[in-house]
Amino acid sequence: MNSTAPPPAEQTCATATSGHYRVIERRSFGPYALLTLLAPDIAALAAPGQFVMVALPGTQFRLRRPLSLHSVGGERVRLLVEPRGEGTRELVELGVADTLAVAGPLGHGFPLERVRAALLVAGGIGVAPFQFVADVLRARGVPVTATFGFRDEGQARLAGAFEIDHLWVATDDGSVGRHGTAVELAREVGAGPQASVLACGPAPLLDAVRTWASTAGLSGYASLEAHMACGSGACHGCVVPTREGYLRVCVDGPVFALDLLGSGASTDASAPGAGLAPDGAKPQAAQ
Amino acid sequence: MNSTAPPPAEQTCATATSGHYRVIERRSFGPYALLTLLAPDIAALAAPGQFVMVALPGTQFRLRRPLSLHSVGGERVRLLVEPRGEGTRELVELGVADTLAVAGPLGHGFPLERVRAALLVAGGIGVAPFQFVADVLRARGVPVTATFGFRDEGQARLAGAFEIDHLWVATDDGSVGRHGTAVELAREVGAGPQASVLACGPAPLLDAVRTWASTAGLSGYASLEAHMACGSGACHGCVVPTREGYLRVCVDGPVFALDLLGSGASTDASAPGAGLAPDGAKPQAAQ
Amino acid sequence: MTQPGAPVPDLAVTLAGLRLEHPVLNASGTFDALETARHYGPEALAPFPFSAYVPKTVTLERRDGNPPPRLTETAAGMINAVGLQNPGIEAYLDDLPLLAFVPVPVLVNIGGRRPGDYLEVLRRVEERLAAGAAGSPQVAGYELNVSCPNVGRGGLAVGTEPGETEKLTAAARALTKRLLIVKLTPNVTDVVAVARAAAEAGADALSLVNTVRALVLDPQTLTPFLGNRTGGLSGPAIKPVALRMVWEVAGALDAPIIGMGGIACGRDVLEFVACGATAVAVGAANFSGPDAPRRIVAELRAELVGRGLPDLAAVRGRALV
Amino acid sequence: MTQPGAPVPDLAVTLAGLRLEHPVLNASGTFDALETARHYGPEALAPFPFSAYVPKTVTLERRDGNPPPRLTETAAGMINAVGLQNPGIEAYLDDLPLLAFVPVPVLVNIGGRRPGDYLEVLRRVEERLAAGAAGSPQVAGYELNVSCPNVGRGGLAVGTEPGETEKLTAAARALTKRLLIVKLTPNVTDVVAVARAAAEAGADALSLVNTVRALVLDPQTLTPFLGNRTGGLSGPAIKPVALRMVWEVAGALDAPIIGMGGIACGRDVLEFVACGATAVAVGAANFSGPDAPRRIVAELRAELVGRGLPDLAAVRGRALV
Ligand SMILES: Cc1cc2nc3c(=O)[nH]c(=O)nc-3n(C[C@H](O)[C@H](O)[C@H](O)COP(=O)(O)OP(=O)(O)OC[C@H]3O[C@@H](n4cnc5c(N)ncnc54)[C@H](O)[C@@H]3O)c2cc1C
Ligand SMILES: Cc1cc2nc3c(=O)[nH]c(=O)nc-3n(C[C@H](O)[C@H](O)[C@H](O)COP(=O)(O)OP(=O)(O)OC[C@H]3O[C@@H](n4cnc5c(N)ncnc54)[C@H](O)[C@@H]3O)c2cc1C
Ligand SMILES: Cc1cc2nc3c(=O)[nH]c(=O)nc-3n(C[C@H](O)[C@H](O)[C@H](O)COP(=O)(O)O)c2cc1C
Ligand SMILES: Cc1cc2nc3c(=O)[nH]c(=O)nc-3n(C[C@H](O)[C@H](O)[C@H](O)COP(=O)(O)O)c2cc1C
Ligand code: FES
Ligand code: FES
Repeated sequence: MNSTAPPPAEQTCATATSGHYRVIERRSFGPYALLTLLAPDIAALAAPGQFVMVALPGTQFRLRRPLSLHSVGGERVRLLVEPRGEGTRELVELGVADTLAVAGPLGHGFPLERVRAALLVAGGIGVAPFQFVADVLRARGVPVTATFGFRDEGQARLAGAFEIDHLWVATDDGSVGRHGTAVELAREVGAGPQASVLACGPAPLLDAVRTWASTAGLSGYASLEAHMACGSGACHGCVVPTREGYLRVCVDGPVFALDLLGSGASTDASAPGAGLAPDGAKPQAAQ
Repeated sequence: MNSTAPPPAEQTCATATSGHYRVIERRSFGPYALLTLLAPDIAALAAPGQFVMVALPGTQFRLRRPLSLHSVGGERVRLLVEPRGEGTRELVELGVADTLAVAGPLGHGFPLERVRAALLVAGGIGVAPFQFVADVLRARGVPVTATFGFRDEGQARLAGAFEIDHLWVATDDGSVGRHGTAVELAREVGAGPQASVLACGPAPLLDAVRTWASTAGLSGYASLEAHMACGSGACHGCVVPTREGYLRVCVDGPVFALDLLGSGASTDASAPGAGLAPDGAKPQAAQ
Repeated sequence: MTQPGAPVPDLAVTLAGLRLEHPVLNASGTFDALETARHYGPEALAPFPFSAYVPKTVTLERRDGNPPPRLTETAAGMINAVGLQNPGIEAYLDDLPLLAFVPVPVLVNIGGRRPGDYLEVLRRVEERLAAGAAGSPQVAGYELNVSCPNVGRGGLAVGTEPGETEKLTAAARALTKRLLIVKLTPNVTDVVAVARAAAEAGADALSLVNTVRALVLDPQTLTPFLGNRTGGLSGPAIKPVALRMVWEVAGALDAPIIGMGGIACGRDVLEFVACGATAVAVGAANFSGPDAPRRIVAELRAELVGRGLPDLAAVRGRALV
Repeated sequence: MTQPGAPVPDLAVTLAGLRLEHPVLNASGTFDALETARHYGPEALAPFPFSAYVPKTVTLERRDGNPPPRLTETAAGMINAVGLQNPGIEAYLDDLPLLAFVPVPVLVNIGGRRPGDYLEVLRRVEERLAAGAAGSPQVAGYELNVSCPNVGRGGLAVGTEPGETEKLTAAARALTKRLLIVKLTPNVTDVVAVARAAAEAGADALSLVNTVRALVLDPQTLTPFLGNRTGGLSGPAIKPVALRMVWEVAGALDAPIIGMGGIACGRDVLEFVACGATAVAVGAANFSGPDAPRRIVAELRAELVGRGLPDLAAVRGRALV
């Protein structure tokens, strides 16, 4: 057996890496934490909208947690974490000098090459990937408008983790910014007929974005969530129903074209749990 | 249903309590930790040789760890912990201000009322309960001699956690104190024909103590170990074979008269794992 | 969590005619009312933390139990092979008056090495109760632990065979008018078949599950750690398996179910109820300390409040889709 | 841990005539060589971390798999109901040359909705290999995943019935001279009976265990979380159950065993070998990251060094007492 036979040519270049990285800075925004990791190899490979798989500290068996790259600068990557369940609660409590086992960057991010103007529409922790997106677009001189929606004042603290020139905020209870949702805000603010809509957030938000974009004739992309095991295409555990059948969020996504998520996409619609996006984002709704 | 009917008279007085207690001091002796908890109610009920059940921090399911009371003073109880497996490794890493869920004191300790002179023979972490024993005997003016055996210099650091007037140390490799075992040392040092031998440690040590005491015509007691679940007599999980059949270490012990642990005690000697003390202490040997 | 003015949810359930103040029983072998009172004092039992009390399994003859070691921890669980250590039914009955202080119904859990032994035990309990033993607790019924190795069938537990389960249940049914509960083993290909056999033979309710057969090695010697070699796995590790079995049985039969296996918090109770259980039992979680059952009941109440639910009926069977 | 001058232990094993550099295979469905190379680069596979490669189950027809959600975490484990999503045997064979770079034997894992499907898949693989497909990997044999619901028997898996297992194994045996492995399900009353049926019908080796049937609820809605409702439990939670089954089968039969279920470290490998396994497979632990298999093999080597053991034969079957 020749254990050094090379894999096929298409696979000779790693797109991700895995290792232990140190937390070198930690900022709080209410209950949310922005962790900066010194991770030069991940930073070098990363693109906006990609994510990493983060192993939780400790020796018990737990699946790694998928987290978006909030932003990347030099040798640093930032993660913005919402304490939802036990795992993310442990992550927000990490401090400077703690280390994390992380694999990434993974997945297909937002295809920004042909974006001429961008409208970022996000809700809750769905805002996480958009600093990176905005940074890359700004560097290219592309105009960016962001509309972020939050539940209330507490959740709106998340906006503090962002530096985006045209950032608008709405809250469900009106306590901060406009009274309403990110999509209502986006509809109001607008971004011209050329704008690409880039969205991330809970299922109802993506649903509303999809409806609005299609009636407004806008094209765009949405980043989805799914429970993951491998994070790299092996287990087929993270699929969502699309017009092209079940696709894996971890490698075929997490970013999908909005029109891929339309109705009639499910290949097995009669089965329980089947359905269309935003049902495809059901795992998130389930949290 | 009258849910306040009192239990029988014999049970109207609690011998143990359970609650959350704060670590108010922590000392290291090599890898070992001496934790002082502020636990007035446990301290008030405690007797030497008793133990507590300590819940490990975190939310995963784990059995509580039985730990001897190293000593008790005022409202404080001290625990001397050896990092053996994962659980005790977490315990030695606790710091001041951490809190622990603890139940105790539990079990029957050393019956010291009629002790006129004491020879404490212990090996390894088996030394843990003997500060409390020595303190109580000293207060009563009973002469105490202690012979502690350790593997090597590293383990002999445990001796630093003790203040006992006549404390002799031996190590298996001769690096500290006498070259040899605690029992060899005890045989040499002696304590007069009236002395009670009080022992705690790994199976071979207890075995040697039992043999020596019976040939020397000394009576005494040994504290045994067993894996425990309830710690209070309910589950019958912690039994050891004795001349009186299987007895529960948690409530019938952990301290047993040496002559209860003699041969011919097992009720089911043909079965695998059955046998006599020090086989009764097999769980310890298994670690 | 309680909203000002929000009604306190009603936790009461009725298990095959037996009214219980809340759904949480203790699992046999994991809680001892006398020992708890002895160590932690009467406050620990007033109010009594469980809504019914299931003592550990009693057999016809005295049993010394398995050689030690008898238990250890596993990932998110524990394994035990206590081997039904108990003093035998006569001594058990002699001591029964000690339980007179227990203010909740008692369910006598019975084991045996052959079907006839179960029946003999049951007969003797009935006899003693008929004789009107003074100061006895309220014995409301029986739980037949059919997971015990059956010497007559090469060690195969009664509960692994629908036919044997049916015969034993029918015979027990003929001996008592009290609540008859059959406690099923999860170590079977088809739990519904065994459950159906028990229900059709007259069981009033089914308990599930008992422990899952398992093996743990001594990490040093690499030989079986337990004196009995194999043992029974319990605790949160098995919760998804227990939940599946409760869900399957509740989906197939009408018999009331006492669900158990890894219950460690109020949410777990709610999940078993959603899978069709009428009541539940807490086993391994008792080993996290004497406060566990009260905490679990309090959490259950908080779950109902948090969800705006008036009672458990609002949840029961919700997962049976 | 290596003593200066201490000999490096030999991890090689021979599984029913197939020599493997070490005992650690991947469990089907939990590792994909192509995807790993694609993401983590060729270094991640040079040297190849597993001693044989088991791709995920292939079926006769293309399968879309179960509706999502397909997996989540449980206490010390995980549950999945992927539903054997795969492109069907024809596309699978067309892609087989892509695996030519895999430097270890490949074991084709086969599933099916009826026994005939397994056989047809096996026949097509043999056919394609006989045609000498250029650049194919070294297909050393087959692993029959007999845990799939069998439509012909009301969804009962072949592997729950000794008779069905025997028939399928014998028929498969007649079709190939390559290694024939039958992968058993733990969801049975008597795993030895099924194992014996497979061994007597000509299986060269047995894999055990597949996942344990289980149910997880959505904590908010209290309805089944997985799209398929029930799923399979794996990971450390089930290790004591898997170990028990390997131990039982190894104690009763001579067939070589590939042990799996919750293996997460080198010590775990040693424990399965002590229970009689010749090789092992790592499943859920792959999800702790791409380094998991190498870490496990390194830990296994360190365990042997630390115990002064020259090879795995020194441990194999030690727990069979
Ligand atoms: C591509 C992607 C990017 C994400 N980016 C971010 C981010 O930048 N910041 C952030 O705070 N969160 C992000 N999430 C969500 C985050 O992964 C979950 O909140 C987290 O996994 C929950 O873990 P827990 O232990 O707190 O919750 P638990 O509910 O205890 O987790 C139990 C199991 O379910 C999984 N799970 C639970 N909720 C989700 C979810 N919404 N999505 C995926 N898996 C879930 C967990 O990973 C774990 O396996 C992202 C998810 C995906 C798929
Ligand atoms: C009455 C009594 C008093 C003790 N006093 C002390 C003390 O004062 N200081 C101290 O350091 N240790 C003491 N021990 C031993 C201590 O309980 C074990 O070292 C500890 O439980 C090991 O836990 P772990 O997580 O480190 O090891 P692991 O091996 O990971 O534990 C796995 C499981 O086995 C049990 N276990 C493992 N070894 C033992 C053992 N030797 N005895 C009992 N259970 C065990 C654990 O409690 C746990 O349930 C005492 C034991 C008993 C029975
Ligand atoms: C230490 C221990 C002893 C047990 N003894 C008995 C018993 O005597 N009779 C019985 O029917 N079940 C017995 N069981 C099984 C439990 O009652 C229960 O069915 C099982 O443990 C699953 O619940 P759990 O996961 O909450 O522990 C015992 C379980 C444990 C852990
Ligand atoms: C996500 C996932 C997918 C699986 N897919 C398959 C499969 O396609 N075929 C198969 O035979 N077993 C499959 N299994 C079962 C594993 O191969 C293995 O038998 C089981 O998970 C126990 O091992 P573990 O505890 O190490 O995961 C799968 C398991 C998981 C977790
Ligand atoms: S998480 Fe495994 S394929 Fe996506
Ligand atoms: S630990 Fe339960 S009886 Fe001793």
